[in-house]
Amino acid sequence: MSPNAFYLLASLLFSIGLVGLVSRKNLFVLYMSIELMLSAVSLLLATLSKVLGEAGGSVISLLIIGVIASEAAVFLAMIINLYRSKKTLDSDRFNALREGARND
Amino acid sequence: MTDHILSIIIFLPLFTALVLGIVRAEVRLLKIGSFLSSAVTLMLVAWLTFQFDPHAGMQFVEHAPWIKNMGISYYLGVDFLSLTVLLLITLLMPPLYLYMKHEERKGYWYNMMLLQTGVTGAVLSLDLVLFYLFWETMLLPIFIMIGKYGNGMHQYNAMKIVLMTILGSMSMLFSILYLGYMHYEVTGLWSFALNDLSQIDLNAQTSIYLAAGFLLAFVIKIPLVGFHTWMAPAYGSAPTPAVVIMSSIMAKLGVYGIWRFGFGLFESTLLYYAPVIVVLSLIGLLYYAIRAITEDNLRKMFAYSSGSHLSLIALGLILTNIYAWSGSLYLIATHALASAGIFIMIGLVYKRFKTVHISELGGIASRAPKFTFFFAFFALSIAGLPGTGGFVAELLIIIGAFKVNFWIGFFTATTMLAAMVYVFWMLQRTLFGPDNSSCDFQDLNARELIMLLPLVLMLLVTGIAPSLFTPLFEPQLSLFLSDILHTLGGVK
Amino acid sequence: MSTASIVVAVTAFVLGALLALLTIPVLVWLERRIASLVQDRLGPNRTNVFGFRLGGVVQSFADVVKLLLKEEYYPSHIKKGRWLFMLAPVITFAAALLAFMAIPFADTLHIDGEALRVQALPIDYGVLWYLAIGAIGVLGVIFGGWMSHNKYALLGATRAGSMVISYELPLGLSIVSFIVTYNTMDFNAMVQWQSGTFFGFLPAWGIFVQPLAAIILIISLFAETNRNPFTVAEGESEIVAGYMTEHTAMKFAMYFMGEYVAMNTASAVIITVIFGGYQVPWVSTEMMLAHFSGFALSLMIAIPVIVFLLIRWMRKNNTVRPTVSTDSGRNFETKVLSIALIGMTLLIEAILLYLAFFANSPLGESISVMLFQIVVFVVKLMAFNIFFILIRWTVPRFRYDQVQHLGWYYLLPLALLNLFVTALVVVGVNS
Amino acid sequence: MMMQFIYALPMAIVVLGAILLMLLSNSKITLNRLNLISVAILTLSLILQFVLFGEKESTYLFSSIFGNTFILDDFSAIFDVMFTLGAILTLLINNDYFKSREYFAGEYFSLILFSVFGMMILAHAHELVTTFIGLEIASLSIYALVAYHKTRTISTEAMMKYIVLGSMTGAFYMLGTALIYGAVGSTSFTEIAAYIHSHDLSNITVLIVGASFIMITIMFKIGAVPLHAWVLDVYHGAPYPITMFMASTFKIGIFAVALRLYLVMFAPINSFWSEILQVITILTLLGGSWLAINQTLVKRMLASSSIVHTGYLLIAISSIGLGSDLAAPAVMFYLIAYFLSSVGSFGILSFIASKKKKQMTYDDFKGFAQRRPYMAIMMSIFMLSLAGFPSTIGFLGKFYIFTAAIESGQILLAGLGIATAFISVYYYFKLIAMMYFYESDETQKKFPVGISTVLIVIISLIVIWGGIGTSLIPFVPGADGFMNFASQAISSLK
Amino acid sequence: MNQNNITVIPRHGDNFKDKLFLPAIYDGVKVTFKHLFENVTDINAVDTLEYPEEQPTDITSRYRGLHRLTHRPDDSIACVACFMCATACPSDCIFIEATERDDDKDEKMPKSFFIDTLECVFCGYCVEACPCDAIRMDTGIFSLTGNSREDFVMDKEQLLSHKGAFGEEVSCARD
Amino acid sequence: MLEISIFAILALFMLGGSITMIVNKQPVFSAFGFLVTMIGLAGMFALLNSQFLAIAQIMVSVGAVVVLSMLTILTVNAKEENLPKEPHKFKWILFSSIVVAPFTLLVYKTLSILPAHFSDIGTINSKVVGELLFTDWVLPFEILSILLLSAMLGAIVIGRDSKKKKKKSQKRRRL
Repeated sequence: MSPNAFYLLASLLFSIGLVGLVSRKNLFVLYMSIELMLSAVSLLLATLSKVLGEAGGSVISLLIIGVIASEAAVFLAMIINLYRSKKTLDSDRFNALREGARND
Repeated sequence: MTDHILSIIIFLPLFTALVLGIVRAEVRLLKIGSFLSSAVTLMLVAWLTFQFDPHAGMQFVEHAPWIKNMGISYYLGVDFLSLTVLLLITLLMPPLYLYMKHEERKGYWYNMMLLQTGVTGAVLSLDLVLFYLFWETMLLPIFIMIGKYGNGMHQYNAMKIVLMTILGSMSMLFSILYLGYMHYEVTGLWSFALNDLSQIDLNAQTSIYLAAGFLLAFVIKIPLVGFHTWMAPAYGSAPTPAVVIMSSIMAKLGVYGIWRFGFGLFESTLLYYAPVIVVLSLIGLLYYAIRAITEDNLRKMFAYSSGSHLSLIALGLILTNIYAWSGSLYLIATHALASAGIFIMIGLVYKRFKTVHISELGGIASRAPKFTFFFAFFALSIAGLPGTGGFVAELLIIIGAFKVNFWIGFFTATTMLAAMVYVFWMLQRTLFGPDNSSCDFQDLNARELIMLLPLVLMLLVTGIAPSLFTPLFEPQLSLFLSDILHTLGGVK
Repeated sequence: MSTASIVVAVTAFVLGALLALLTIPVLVWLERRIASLVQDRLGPNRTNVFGFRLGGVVQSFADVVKLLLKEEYYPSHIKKGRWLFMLAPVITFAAALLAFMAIPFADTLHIDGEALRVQALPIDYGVLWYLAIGAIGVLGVIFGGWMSHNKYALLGATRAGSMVISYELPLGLSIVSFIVTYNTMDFNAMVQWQSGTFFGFLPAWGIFVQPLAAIILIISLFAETNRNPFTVAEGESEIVAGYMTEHTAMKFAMYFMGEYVAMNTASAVIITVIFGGYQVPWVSTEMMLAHFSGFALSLMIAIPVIVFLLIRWMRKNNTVRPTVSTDSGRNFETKVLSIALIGMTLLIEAILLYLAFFANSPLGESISVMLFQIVVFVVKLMAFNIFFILIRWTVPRFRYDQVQHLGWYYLLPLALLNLFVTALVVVGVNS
Repeated sequence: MMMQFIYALPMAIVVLGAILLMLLSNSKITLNRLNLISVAILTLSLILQFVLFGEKESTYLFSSIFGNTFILDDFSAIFDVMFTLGAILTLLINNDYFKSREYFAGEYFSLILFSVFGMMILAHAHELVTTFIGLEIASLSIYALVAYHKTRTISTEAMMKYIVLGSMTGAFYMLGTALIYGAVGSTSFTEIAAYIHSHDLSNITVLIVGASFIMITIMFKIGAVPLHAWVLDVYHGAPYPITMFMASTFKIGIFAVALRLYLVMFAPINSFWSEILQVITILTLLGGSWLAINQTLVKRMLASSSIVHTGYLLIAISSIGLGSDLAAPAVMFYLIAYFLSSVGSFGILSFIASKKKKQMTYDDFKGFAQRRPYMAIMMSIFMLSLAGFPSTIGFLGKFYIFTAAIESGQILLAGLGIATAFISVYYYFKLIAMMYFYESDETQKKFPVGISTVLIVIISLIVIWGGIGTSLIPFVPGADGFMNFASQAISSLK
Repeated sequence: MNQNNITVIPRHGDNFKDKLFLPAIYDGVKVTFKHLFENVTDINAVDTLEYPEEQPTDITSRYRGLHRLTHRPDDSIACVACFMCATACPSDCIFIEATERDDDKDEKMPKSFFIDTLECVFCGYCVEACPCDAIRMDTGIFSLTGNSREDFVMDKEQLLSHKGAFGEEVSCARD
Repeated sequence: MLEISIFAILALFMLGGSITMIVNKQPVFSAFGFLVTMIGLAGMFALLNSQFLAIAQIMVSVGAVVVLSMLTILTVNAKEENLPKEPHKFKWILFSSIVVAPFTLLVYKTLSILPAHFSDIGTINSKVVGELLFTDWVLPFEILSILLLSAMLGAIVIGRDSKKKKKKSQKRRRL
């Protein structure tokens, strides 16, 4: 079977992640979209690894999985913190940063 | 000592300021220190003048590598042109310090010393980057002095002068960089020294653009009409010493820059801009004269007056004949002295009346004869009273103008009359009009006399015996001029 | 793919499925009977089919039938996503079931030079498989708890999730210690490693080689399977029934069965990793195959003895007291079972006799060894399940914060320390 | 082998120190002590770096183990020094700041050390995935530091904006890496460079697309204009010490990797991006200036001006692609200059802010010269340096960059740079004007001689000395010396 | 004073062994396993009742079984409808309607007396509260069955019909 | 054929899961979509002969990331009114899809320049991956651990409830 199908799938997944990132306001969806983008890259790398006949791509995939996990930790802690402060998951509601915000 | 005399002259005030600043000196000490530094500088310059050889070019040259990999060097030297301005600076500083005697704000004194270093350095440096450094450095004290110690909309005006001046100097920076790169491209070596850069052949187009960069900086500094919007507000709100420095020295540095760097680097290319400058100068002469006539504020009035005279100097400079050039150089010196005197006088008026508006003054003559005399003397020497240096200089320029073109000469001459008009009218209104001041007017005291007398003397000497000074610059000036006219070739 | 391999694969798969699924009722029964016996009660022992009650196992089947036939209903406040509410228990159950599939029931079978794994899922990194699939199980709990829209369910799900996260780490680390020690990620290879001896006389079981890691592994697995003393996720005294408060009938049964399958899997993992799996102590597969006749002979002696004792125990205990009038056919059951047992014994004896002394069939020998190992495995499995149950009826439940505290402050550093020391020793020994 | 261990030691000290501090963070040790410990760790590392500086040819560390993933050369060494120094200065200058805020806890130091380690990886990595992980280490630590004041809404909000966009660009980076991997079959810089050498520009489309994705990430992280939206908000929302750390140190870290990529990996084809870079540069310069003019908060002004400085650096980077020899050292020099000036200016800002509980506006600086004359002088020095006023190191930085631009023929870009430098005079001098031109009600305060102020004084002296200093004094690098460092660093890149 | 009388009992769980838990668990398992082993080897030794067939024989007189209303020695109802029991009842399961007494022994008697045994918690407070010893819980009935909820609401007649299991048939209060 | 059908099924699951993820209002359904996608991805890895990667994907992405996200969802426990109101959600998604489509095409077209057939590399099992990890990729692998450490520290710093800090000293409860 041809790797093109995998390429297409990976680029579709990456784009779906991108779409989610730019069109949604829910913090959780933003977070998952980013993870999805990275996962798509990891799929791409695994495919390339098989195409090139070299296991290095799989290893990079594995490393990316680790990166995904670490990003998840920080991201989720942040979501909890944000929710604690404003009781909302709407990223647009966090708009205090502007010229006038002077309290330290 | 002789090897590094120029460095000493430049850095002595700065050094004094640093030492005094680090020990957090008292104001008294500060006053004494700054005066002493300026006095020592004056003596050094006097000694230098006596050692000066009018027939040689650059003298007392100091050359040391500074930033090697860009070929930037610490390159100082003095010739007739810089000596003139250097003399002016050092002559003016001690009277100014005397004038400031009652000033208790420390920053004032530090700024003055820093300013002296800046202007001296700019005059003496022969490396373009070094020149740029000093050129910008002298802006800083002016910025602080106007902004901090000025009056009126001083904060705004300080910002304005800085921005306009830096606009010019940035364009100059670009030209400097490009010149340096051209040198690198031609010779494979980086250099920013004036004499290295003047030797590279630029094509006409590039040369024109680069010259524009330099000219913009100098023209703003002078300022020619069109680039003058910072002038009146800055003069109006600056404290007296700053005004004196601005009108007597910094504005002259613009002309000096055209002379030294404009003609030095681009020679005939600069004449491409001659029509523009001539037109601007002539318009300036007229415009400034008219503004001076209608102006009520004494400071602004003499600001316009000095604008008018600087236009005259610039005009003389661009006409490139020996009369005009000698006149310009002469006028640089005499006008500097005269304007220093008149601005100090205005400062004294302000100290006594707390106003500088003509409409609020009057009847001084009846109460303060010495004051009246000095005021009138300086005002008239600005207007070109025969017997003062200003008359000789203006006459030379007018002759030069007539040599080039009748109409240019005519306009120049007519504007001289305008100067007479506003000076006399001003004098009539301030000194002799009805006495509408309520406060008690003090006549000049001994300290003020001491600080004004040298200026008066110098003006008289330059006016009565110009032949004492012409040998100092005549030979090199004509050489310089013939150089330029030679490269000019057939260009008219 | 030879026929033999297909047969073995299918058999192993069926066996795996049976061991996972059929043990559920048995375990439920065991739980109840042991609980009652520990507490000096009798427990369920009356439900029967034609007089056969098998000590009460039939009760569990009756329960399953009841749960299956119960009316499905959903809490009315679950408006959207009922499918997920329903799917959640399935996730838990399926994950638990899948996790069991990587356990080897017997040693690799060598038929015609082909090595066949007696493992439902013949993969060579079963440890990772178990860890990976085991992690999915909790997702069912979390989804179910969230979808219930109920505060008790939510709390239970949160507790379950956080507990899994905090105990996955010591579990993984202790397993890594074993991986380092055994130098393999394959369950079967682990068992083979354990067939030797340690210090000359101890069986080289993980519990002797790595006592600390073994204890951490057991504790973490207790927590992973939500068994006492870690039943905080469904602590009845605090949060009703935890995440399954709103789940009824078959949905509840899925969770319930999933829990028992998970427990079964956990004991399978424990015995595989630290109790020598299907091995009998001191006796390796090779040894049994090499001295098959001796092996057969000892079995031929042992089986009748065991059967005799079993029958005697049954006769003594499968009775009712004189005060109780309803016999419900217990004597009949004893009789039938005894006959069946004796018949089976005779059959086995005959087969063993034939294999040991008359036929020279390596295939038959290895198959019989395999069957013996499966039996050993099941026995060990049941023993450990009983241990699980005993612990449940011995130890009280920890408080939630204590659970977290134990996991993070004691087990994790200990597991790390153990891993560190293990690595040092292994590197030191190997170099 | 022994030597290799010593080479690895500076980084090892940092990362072990980070772990040590993490373990100590919840103990009863006071913050002051922790600060001292972390500074001691960093200083130890710094001393080692100095000892080892200039000794090494560019070698691969433990090439038998790590392969070609980790390179040691003067380029990375100079960056290491800057990172360590930046962290030390951040810690010491803000000593007062975190003592006056109760939300600071022990983890702060550990996170700073972790991010320093990440940046060091960035400077040393010779392989795309290692670079990415180093970038993530630095970024994640800084995300956490940005939101360090958890109860303040704008702080967490800043982190949200930063992390969402940062992670997204991280994904783009990895996509680019994947494409490059697909084309080359390896992610090592050396192999990629070799691949590019051996192929035509028309045959490496995949690689170029991948590299462009990587460039997007870098452009984002340095805050080039189409991707600059986060800069102001994040700098604004972060606590002052973190803003200082980000603006001075982290930004330089990104340039470390950008330069290495550009100068080593894509060296043969780096003219390919010149036009795009020019467009981005123009946007960055103009956009940054526009933003900077319109700010009233000093922090936001400095943030937007850092965008403008990015623009200057981009001028030089596109000059590299167009074949200027001077450009690469110019970038290095400018980085040093910018590092010193921004450390100083942000340092003073956070020093002042440690006494106040609000964001500083221009108006808050009114009469500052009267209250704290020495501080005002030093702030002016830093402002002048940032504005590129001659006699400061900032001027020389701009001087080199514009010369490089002219050298590469980008005369219009140089002109634009000069024009924006002119604009920058406005907003920098505005602060000086605020400090000096207004009277203050408060009386003059005594100059507090502490570690923070002494360091600020030293930095300001270096800023001046770097602008006018000669090499007359032995062992003290003057304006020339810094440039020599820069050239040495660039020439060690291979 | 009497400080010497104060004995300090050491807190448990502070020494290493207690912190380790495993010995404690071992001890616990030992106990449970002993029970398990004994009961498995001899099922008849399990000390339990196989309830429907075997009935409890050890119900004591203090056992709180189902309620009953007592009689006076003259066979009239002892209750005087004073509402004491209903007031004392924590689960409000006693419902009394009083009426004038028809036998002149006292002023009042219950017209109806209901106890909802599904509500009742068998606490015995009503017995304690009764001033006339009119309600008792000594019937020894521990298991109550019925086909509907109504079956569990005991009325006056049912309550009166119950017999005490331990003698003392009549109210001991008066007469 | 078998491979293709497995691929088709998995791809459908993944795409469906990811679309579910970005479309749903409730984060819990998004998380479920994400879960499906992740498991599908693991399947894809297995299909690409990277068994070890597949297992690692399930262990980390599902076992850690999804569980952690779900746990966060549980902790946050956002009510309907606390979720963002996105009245034009679908319009936005449609719009951005149109914007992103050329990007997708770019990536895909670029990728299809690469060789369009698999090489027979064999199974990338744990042995292969392990050997590579400890030879060529040891540095990234090592610093990945530091990344995880710093991320953990960062998460603790951000996520910890600052109000409880004062009680820290007295909180050391014994187990």
